[in-house]
Amino acid sequence: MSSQTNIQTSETPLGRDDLARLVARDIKPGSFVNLGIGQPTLVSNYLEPEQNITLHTENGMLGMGPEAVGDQIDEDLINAGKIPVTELPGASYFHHADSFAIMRGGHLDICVLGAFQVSATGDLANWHTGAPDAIPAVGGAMDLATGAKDVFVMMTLLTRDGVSKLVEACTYPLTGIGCVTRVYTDKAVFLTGPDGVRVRETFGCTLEELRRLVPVPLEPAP
Amino acid sequence: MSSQTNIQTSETPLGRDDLARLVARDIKPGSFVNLGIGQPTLVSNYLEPEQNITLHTENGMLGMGPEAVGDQIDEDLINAGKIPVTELPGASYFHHADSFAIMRGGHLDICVLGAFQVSATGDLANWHTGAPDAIPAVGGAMDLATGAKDVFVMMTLLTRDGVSKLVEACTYPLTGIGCVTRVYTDKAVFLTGPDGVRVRETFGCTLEELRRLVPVPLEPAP
Amino acid sequence: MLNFIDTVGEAVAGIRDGSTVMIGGFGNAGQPFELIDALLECGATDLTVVNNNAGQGDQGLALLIKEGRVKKMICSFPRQSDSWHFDAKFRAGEIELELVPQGNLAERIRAAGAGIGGFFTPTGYGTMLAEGKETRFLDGKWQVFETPIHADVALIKALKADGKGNLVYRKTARNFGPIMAAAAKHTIAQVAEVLPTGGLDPETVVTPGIYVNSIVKVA
Amino acid sequence: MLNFIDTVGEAVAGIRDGSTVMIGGFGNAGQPFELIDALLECGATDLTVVNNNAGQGDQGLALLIKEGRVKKMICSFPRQSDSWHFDAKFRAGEIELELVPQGNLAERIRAAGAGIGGFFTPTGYGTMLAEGKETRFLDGKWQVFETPIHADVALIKALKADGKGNLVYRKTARNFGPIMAAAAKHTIAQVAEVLPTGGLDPETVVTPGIYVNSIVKVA
Repeated sequence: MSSQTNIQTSETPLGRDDLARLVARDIKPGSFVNLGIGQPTLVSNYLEPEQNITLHTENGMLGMGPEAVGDQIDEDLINAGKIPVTELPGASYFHHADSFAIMRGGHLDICVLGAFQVSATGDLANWHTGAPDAIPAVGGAMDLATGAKDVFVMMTLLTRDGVSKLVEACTYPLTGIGCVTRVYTDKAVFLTGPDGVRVRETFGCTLEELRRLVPVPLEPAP
Repeated sequence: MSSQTNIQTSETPLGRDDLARLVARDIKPGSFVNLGIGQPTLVSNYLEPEQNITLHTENGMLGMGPEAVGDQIDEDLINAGKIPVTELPGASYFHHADSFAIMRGGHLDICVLGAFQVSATGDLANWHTGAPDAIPAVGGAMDLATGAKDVFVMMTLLTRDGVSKLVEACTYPLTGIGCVTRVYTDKAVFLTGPDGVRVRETFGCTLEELRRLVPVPLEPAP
Repeated sequence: MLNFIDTVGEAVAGIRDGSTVMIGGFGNAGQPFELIDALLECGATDLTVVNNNAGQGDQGLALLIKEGRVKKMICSFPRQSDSWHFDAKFRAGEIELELVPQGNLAERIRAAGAGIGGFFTPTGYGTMLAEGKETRFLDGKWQVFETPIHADVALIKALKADGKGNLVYRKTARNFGPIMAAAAKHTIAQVAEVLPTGGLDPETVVTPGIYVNSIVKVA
Repeated sequence: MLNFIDTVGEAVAGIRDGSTVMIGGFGNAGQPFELIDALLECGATDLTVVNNNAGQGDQGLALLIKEGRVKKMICSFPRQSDSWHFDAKFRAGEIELELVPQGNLAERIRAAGAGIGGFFTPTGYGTMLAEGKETRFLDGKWQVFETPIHADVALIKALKADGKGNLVYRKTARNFGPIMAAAAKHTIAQVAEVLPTGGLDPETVVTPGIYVNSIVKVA
């Protein structure tokens, strides 16, 4: 078998939920994790209790539970996306400087973020389109990108116009430099770093087909 | 009456307890105060409940009460001098960085410190004799000297050898520059600052007699 | 000096035109709505406001912005689905924006309270938010020099106060309250409950009373 | 990863020669005596130790120093009436001393845990403890540049832990514990009591479990 077929693990591209399930499975037991707003939030649906994962939310909490429903809703208990959430046993609350010290001090094992673009060397662009009339808003994205031990990105590989978001160099304003270690997309999982991009697995396409979509050199992961 | 006699408020030099009583009386109601190790600790004996003074101890507490006696002694509740103390209603505990943030952030109204020397412009030397065989130990002295809104010094005016500790320029290693605002001694109360030394009151001597003891220009306080 | 004040109006009466005002809260959690409404009513203008966001919907900070009282916002996340008043002022060039990564915002506020004159952080290095800022290679990383954010006044919301002004908060409504209380010259806290001195366990106090100047109970 | 460990000996077994070890405590309050005794017994040497003091009497850190295991002390207040073991080693030139104003010590430890590469502080400006250090005029004052103190291991003492490693302390024994736990790569906490997960009120947790690696109950 050629390396192209070796690493194709699914006949079809992955849907958002399948991708979230995959990310969840890749998180080591006992990890402390921050899930960004949007698609990354789905990951929490697929974490198994046996994994003993502790979720951090930037607005001052470790031990965040699932989204609150019905009577659980408490306006004093929200996540970074301002959605009401719940508290798990063993949770703790702290103020904003202490919360960001956790992020910036390198204490989170993983953060999972959405992205506009990721470069071959792991640069991340996920906060600003750079459009002249856009009102920029950065929130905690730069702190997470720079502070977590591993930064996983979840995104569709292509824009709606069919352009790869994995790029040689980001054209959108940067969030952080060389910070992304893995990129989970509907078509493949990429490992990024100073040595370039390795493809761990592909979904619904071969490595050769993937190479035609992505404008950076791709090698299979060892 | 000449200015010399105007400001003499006591026939005799003040003892340590009378001096502590005077300092206590000068602390504004509602103040947050840190009392240094040694002579300054005596001030706490003369604070009146109506003054509503809150004492800070650098090792992580506001609302420190009097020294513990008998059954009150608790090895987890000590002051900066490692003496067992008590807790008053309305106290709070915090870690060392938070405790020094209180000191360094300019939140203490007054700290009262002992000194080896104070200069005419308020430089303080109180942590190191500079002797070549001395083992230096600084503790929180520099943080207090630099951080408190007002730094009061309590000391005898003269060394055992009869040399003034209020000097033109400190010869001992400095704790802080231009930080002392008042110097309470057995023979006089001095106000120090960028404009030189003013004498608020004298004890057991006239201003003229004081001028013969102290090698810096002295003017009565306005 | 600590004062217990009867109404939010009296509590904010001393806030002057041109002041820098920190306002606690992340989203609605910990947002001192009643104090903000009183600030709107008292008429102070030309304000620099420090908050994580730049107002949401038609309430609180959003109204202060709508009424043109805010000259400058220092925040991390102004653009939200319901930040229309800020958006309109910004596009009209009628409000200045200092956009700060949220962790830098928190750390710069903390630095002001702790007497730190400036610090280096990796956050933002190589991005447009660090343009023109001093950089230095420290601890194996490029870092950016950031300075403290001081304020004249902080408006915060806590759960309970005791007679000494000690505060405790509730869940994620704690957020910016403790660090803003320490960073401002004058801190005004609205609380749901005032306990007698000794009513809070000293081990659980989050904001020591030394950081609090005015307390007003809001039902 | 968090581990609950049965004995102090197993807890410190991984500490290697040449490590930087932070030890909590101010005077005897918060001093993890049992962990220090175990460190002495495990034989690790050539250590750099960070503690407010440099040992007192004939116990704990003082014995570690007496036995020649400490290459360097980073502390604010080495000289005490009963610091005879440190005094002897220091006068014999057998131990290195980095003397740090106590607030700089606390803030440098905090900076390490918070990912700050360095900061400016007025403390120590113009004194011999700032000699050779970079200075800068900021916020109307001359300030000195100080750098973080990182550590391989922290040995701390807390009152209670829960199943997630969250810690609470007791009175002034809290002191350096929380900031050292955050600054070290590996934090070992001795506690008087271990509660099940959920046994601590989330509002009152002082050290979140993310900062704790090993917990050993000491009777």
